[in-house]
Amino acid sequence: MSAPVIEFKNFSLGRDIGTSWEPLVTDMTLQLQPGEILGLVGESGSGKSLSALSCLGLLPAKVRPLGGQLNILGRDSSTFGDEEWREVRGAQVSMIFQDPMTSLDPCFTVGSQIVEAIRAHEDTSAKEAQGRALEMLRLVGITDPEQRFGAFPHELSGGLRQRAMIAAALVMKPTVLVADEPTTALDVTTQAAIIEQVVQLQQQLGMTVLWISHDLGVVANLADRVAVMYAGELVEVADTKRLFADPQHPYTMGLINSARVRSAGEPFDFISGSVPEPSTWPEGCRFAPRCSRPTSVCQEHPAMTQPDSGGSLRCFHPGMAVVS
Amino acid sequence: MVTSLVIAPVDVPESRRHKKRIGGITIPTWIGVGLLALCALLGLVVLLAPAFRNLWTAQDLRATFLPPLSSGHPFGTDNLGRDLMWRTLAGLGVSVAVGLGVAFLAVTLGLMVGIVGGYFGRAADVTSNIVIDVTWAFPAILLAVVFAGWLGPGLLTVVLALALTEWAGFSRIIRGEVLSLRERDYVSAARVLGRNKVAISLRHFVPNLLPVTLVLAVYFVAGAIVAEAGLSFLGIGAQPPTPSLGSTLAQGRDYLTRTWWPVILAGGVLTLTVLLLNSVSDQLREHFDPRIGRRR
Amino acid sequence: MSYVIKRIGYAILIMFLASLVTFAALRVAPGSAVTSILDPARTPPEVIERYKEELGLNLPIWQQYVNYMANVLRGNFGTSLFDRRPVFDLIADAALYTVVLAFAAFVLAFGLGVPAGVIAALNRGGWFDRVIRWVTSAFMSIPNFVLALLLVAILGVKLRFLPVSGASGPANLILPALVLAADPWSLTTRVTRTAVVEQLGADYTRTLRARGVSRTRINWRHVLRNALTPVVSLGSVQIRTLLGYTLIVEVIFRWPGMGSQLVQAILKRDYPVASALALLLALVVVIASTVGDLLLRAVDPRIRSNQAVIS
Amino acid sequence: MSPIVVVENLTKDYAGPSKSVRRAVDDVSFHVNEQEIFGIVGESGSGKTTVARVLLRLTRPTGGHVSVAGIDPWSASREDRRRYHEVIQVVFQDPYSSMDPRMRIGAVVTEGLRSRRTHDRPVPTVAELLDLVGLPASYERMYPHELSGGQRQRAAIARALAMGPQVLVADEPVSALDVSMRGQVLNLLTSLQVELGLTVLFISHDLGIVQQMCNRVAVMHNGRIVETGDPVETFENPSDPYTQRLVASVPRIPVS
Repeated sequence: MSAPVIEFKNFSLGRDIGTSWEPLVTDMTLQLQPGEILGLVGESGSGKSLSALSCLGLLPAKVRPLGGQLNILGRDSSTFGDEEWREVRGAQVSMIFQDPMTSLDPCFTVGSQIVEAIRAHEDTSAKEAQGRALEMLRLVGITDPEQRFGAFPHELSGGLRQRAMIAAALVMKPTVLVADEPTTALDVTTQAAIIEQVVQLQQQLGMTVLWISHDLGVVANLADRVAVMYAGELVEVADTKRLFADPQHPYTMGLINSARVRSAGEPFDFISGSVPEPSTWPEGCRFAPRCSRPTSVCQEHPAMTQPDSGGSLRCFHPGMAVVS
Repeated sequence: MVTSLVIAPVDVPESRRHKKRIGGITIPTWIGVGLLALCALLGLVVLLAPAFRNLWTAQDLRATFLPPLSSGHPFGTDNLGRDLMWRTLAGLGVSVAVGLGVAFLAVTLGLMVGIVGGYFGRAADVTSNIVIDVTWAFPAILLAVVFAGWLGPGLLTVVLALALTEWAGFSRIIRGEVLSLRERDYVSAARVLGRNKVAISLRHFVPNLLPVTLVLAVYFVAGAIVAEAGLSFLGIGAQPPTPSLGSTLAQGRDYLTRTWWPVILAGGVLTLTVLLLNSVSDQLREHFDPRIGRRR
Repeated sequence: MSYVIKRIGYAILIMFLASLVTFAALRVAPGSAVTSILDPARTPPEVIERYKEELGLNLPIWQQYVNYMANVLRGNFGTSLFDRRPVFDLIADAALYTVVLAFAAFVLAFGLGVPAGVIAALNRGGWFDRVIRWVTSAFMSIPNFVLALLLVAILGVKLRFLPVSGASGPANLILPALVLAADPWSLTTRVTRTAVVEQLGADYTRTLRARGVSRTRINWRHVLRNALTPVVSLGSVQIRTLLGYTLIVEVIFRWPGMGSQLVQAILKRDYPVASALALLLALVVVIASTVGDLLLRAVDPRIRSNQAVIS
Repeated sequence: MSPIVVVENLTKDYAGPSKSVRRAVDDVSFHVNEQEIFGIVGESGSGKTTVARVLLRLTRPTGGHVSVAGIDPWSASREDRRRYHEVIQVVFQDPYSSMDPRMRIGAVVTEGLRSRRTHDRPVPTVAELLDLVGLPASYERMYPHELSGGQRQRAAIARALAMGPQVLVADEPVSALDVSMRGQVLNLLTSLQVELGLTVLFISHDLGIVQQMCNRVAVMHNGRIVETGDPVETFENPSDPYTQRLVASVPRIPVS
């Protein structure tokens, strides 16, 4: 296996709440291998978006890395200054976001925003940059790019806007693309088209993709490997096929069952209770209060282990079927 | 028209956004308590000023233009030898009373027109918009002067004139709020539950508009106090012998070459009062929602 | 384009209604023009009648309005009831003075307020920001006529540093313009600051940073451009505020503008002058609102475009 | 089984930019039988929510007729209009905006009781209503923001059922909830439907949920119904090209 492009090592994040730090992501160990599509799955408040933002040094105010290490293309990101981060962003690691309406500057045409992404890294002439921007618009499947180049974001449909955002993110041919729920705000037919486009571009450009989603179905069809997060920590990482065929963590099982379609008339599966806020995370296993079969050992906090079946897992009772 | 009343925005420090709460009641900050105490003091001045009438009307022509800190006259005396401290306090009482009257009328009218315009159909909306824009076409003080010309000078004129101009900007804000509130699902739910427009306005709109209303009402009190003083200064507002900060200032101006303290003292009291009310408005806004009043 | 026409049409409607208001407020008011010139107790009724006829005051009220508007549209505002000069001439002089004063204050308020707000926002929490916060609250709390009197007392009476009365030279403009600009400047500064701070936290700044665009470029190109919308819409509001303030500031500094003239006219019940002035001020406000709205469309592509979404 | 909801040639136009007209609903006809769970699926802009809003008397139709339990809400007498609120009720998508943040849960669930017209049924108490949807009676004193999304949707169901309706419109009732919690609300809806003999109009973009819980389904696209039928049959052998594309686009979890 070649060196990972992005590597989290016991990484943790927290928010400054005045007197202390409230943990938001803890003990995260994850490697993004070159050329793969890794799906990062979790519900609201799981810390998946914050983990993604750390890959570009774009954490919100008051949120800081608290410990561990995050290596980007082999370099320790804690040593990066503003200028080094700037050079990484867009050129080596790029990112697309959930809402293409608010993520594009409403006062500038989409074309000028792509040109700006080029000229942030290269001293090219305006004309050449424009040519490359047009080429990129064509590459992301926008027909009639000359006309769309001069359009303002609000003049485009959701799908076109997201394509334009992808064009701006990929115009510098980055090594890694971080995609934070880029299809959640879109319709399913548009979502399917965008996913297809990203997969095609990933192969064409030889990119590595970190795809964040709350939708297991999307990840199942797209990712090579899947990492599942719950309440600020990874609970299971495995190859996509293995994860869906034989989930080991009760949360993964519950999530898959909740999302799976059953025969008509059957009751729906669910996980009892609700996702806890960071301030109310239990001391021991964070999933224990919602787990169907917790035991006394679950009062302890489980560590990440590497079972024989491959991948990694954070559970004292792997593979125990959840009967609901 | 897009333009509307704009009041200065406040920026809430990040640390204060996480309010301490016990059982759903937000604990006021020390600043808040202090401001409330000062407001109570102001209310006391309004209520007690008429009772001490002989203190602020007593003339003493042997003791005119006494400087501040003279014995028995901490603020000094004016051209008729009246005690300036008592006159200033009495004038402040009149100003605050005018301010409260204006705020009450403007808020009531503004709420009604804003809700009717925003929720009672297109015809009502177009009509109320036109009325608002015509009112808006006249700068507040200008219309006040016009009203004064019509009704004759006096405090009632000031109250009516200011209330009838100030409601327009407020009403436009309320209309904007209602336009956004009416799209909430809980309003649709209430309609499906069979509530009528009046019931929805009273049950859902008014309570949710209360924070904006309160913040702007305090702001109106401050604005009306200044406007009253300004109009009295021009001779359009309070008529002698009614005490007023504006007429004290006008008098002070006439004798400016001789004494400066009436202007400084009356002006200072006026400024501090407005500062107090502006701070209260800012605190209220912080308490409810830092975004109130930022909209255009 | 159709929006521009619609907007101007609306402005004309508002002006028409405003003219009705001024006409009604000043003509139908108790205490007619005649009684304010002639004492009804001592003048014989036929003299009053003749006077009324001469002024057209015995016609039906709508006829009076039609005559009035017909004259106004021809630039004829009648003659002053007191010095018998054509209102137009009286106003023309005063208008020039007021325009100069209000324009100077407007330039000061925006020319100094926008940069101050931007700098404060970009250095949020820094010393400049804190100083601005205090200075603006002070200027928003001190009523402008109090500020005017203070400056007159200090500079004019004690130091004799600047002229405080009349309009005999350019130096006479300095104090009234500064006083007039103080409050609008504070508001402009605060609104600009808030707009910039809000845009600094907008989602698109994060996207731009994710593409490697530098913070400086994001701030000066994107953030400022987006923060323009509230500042532009503030502009027309400020013109209205400034015109209101000129009334009192002109009186204190004895600046011979429309403000002092209007106060005089109203106190003397000089209806032709008063209604012409009120109408003129309303016209300026309506024009400012209209221009403000049109400018807003030019500045903000979201407001501008009403074409269909391309899908 | 007789039809309780009837929609005939329903059309709704909205004014678009510069005098254009956008047809949100275009000649839609369908009926829903008593005690049926009828699904309407479609993407954003397909017109599915507009159909529901016309039935709920929230959006006035441009053309066509609707009727629920024999009442056409848009041409009913005053008395029938008043009774209409006890015929049809709704649960909205967003549990955050569907409750007035300044009202306690007790006031929320009983808001409609004052407009109830039929007096032969007993008026339910707050405790009964909360119990019906599986919430503890102590929640009466809570504010909406103190509840989780799933609990708020339960309270929204209680508010609707307080009126004793025959028909319940559920407009994307779970799409704002976390995946692991959706099942709780859906199971509650299903069991209440059986228990109370409700007719449910279930609007969703999630084909999986519709397939599992609805008796019949209509697929909407660009304001038209393109296909109606048994959900399993419709989604496994779609006959309309749009339905085919829609079904193919849905990301599915591989069956283990």
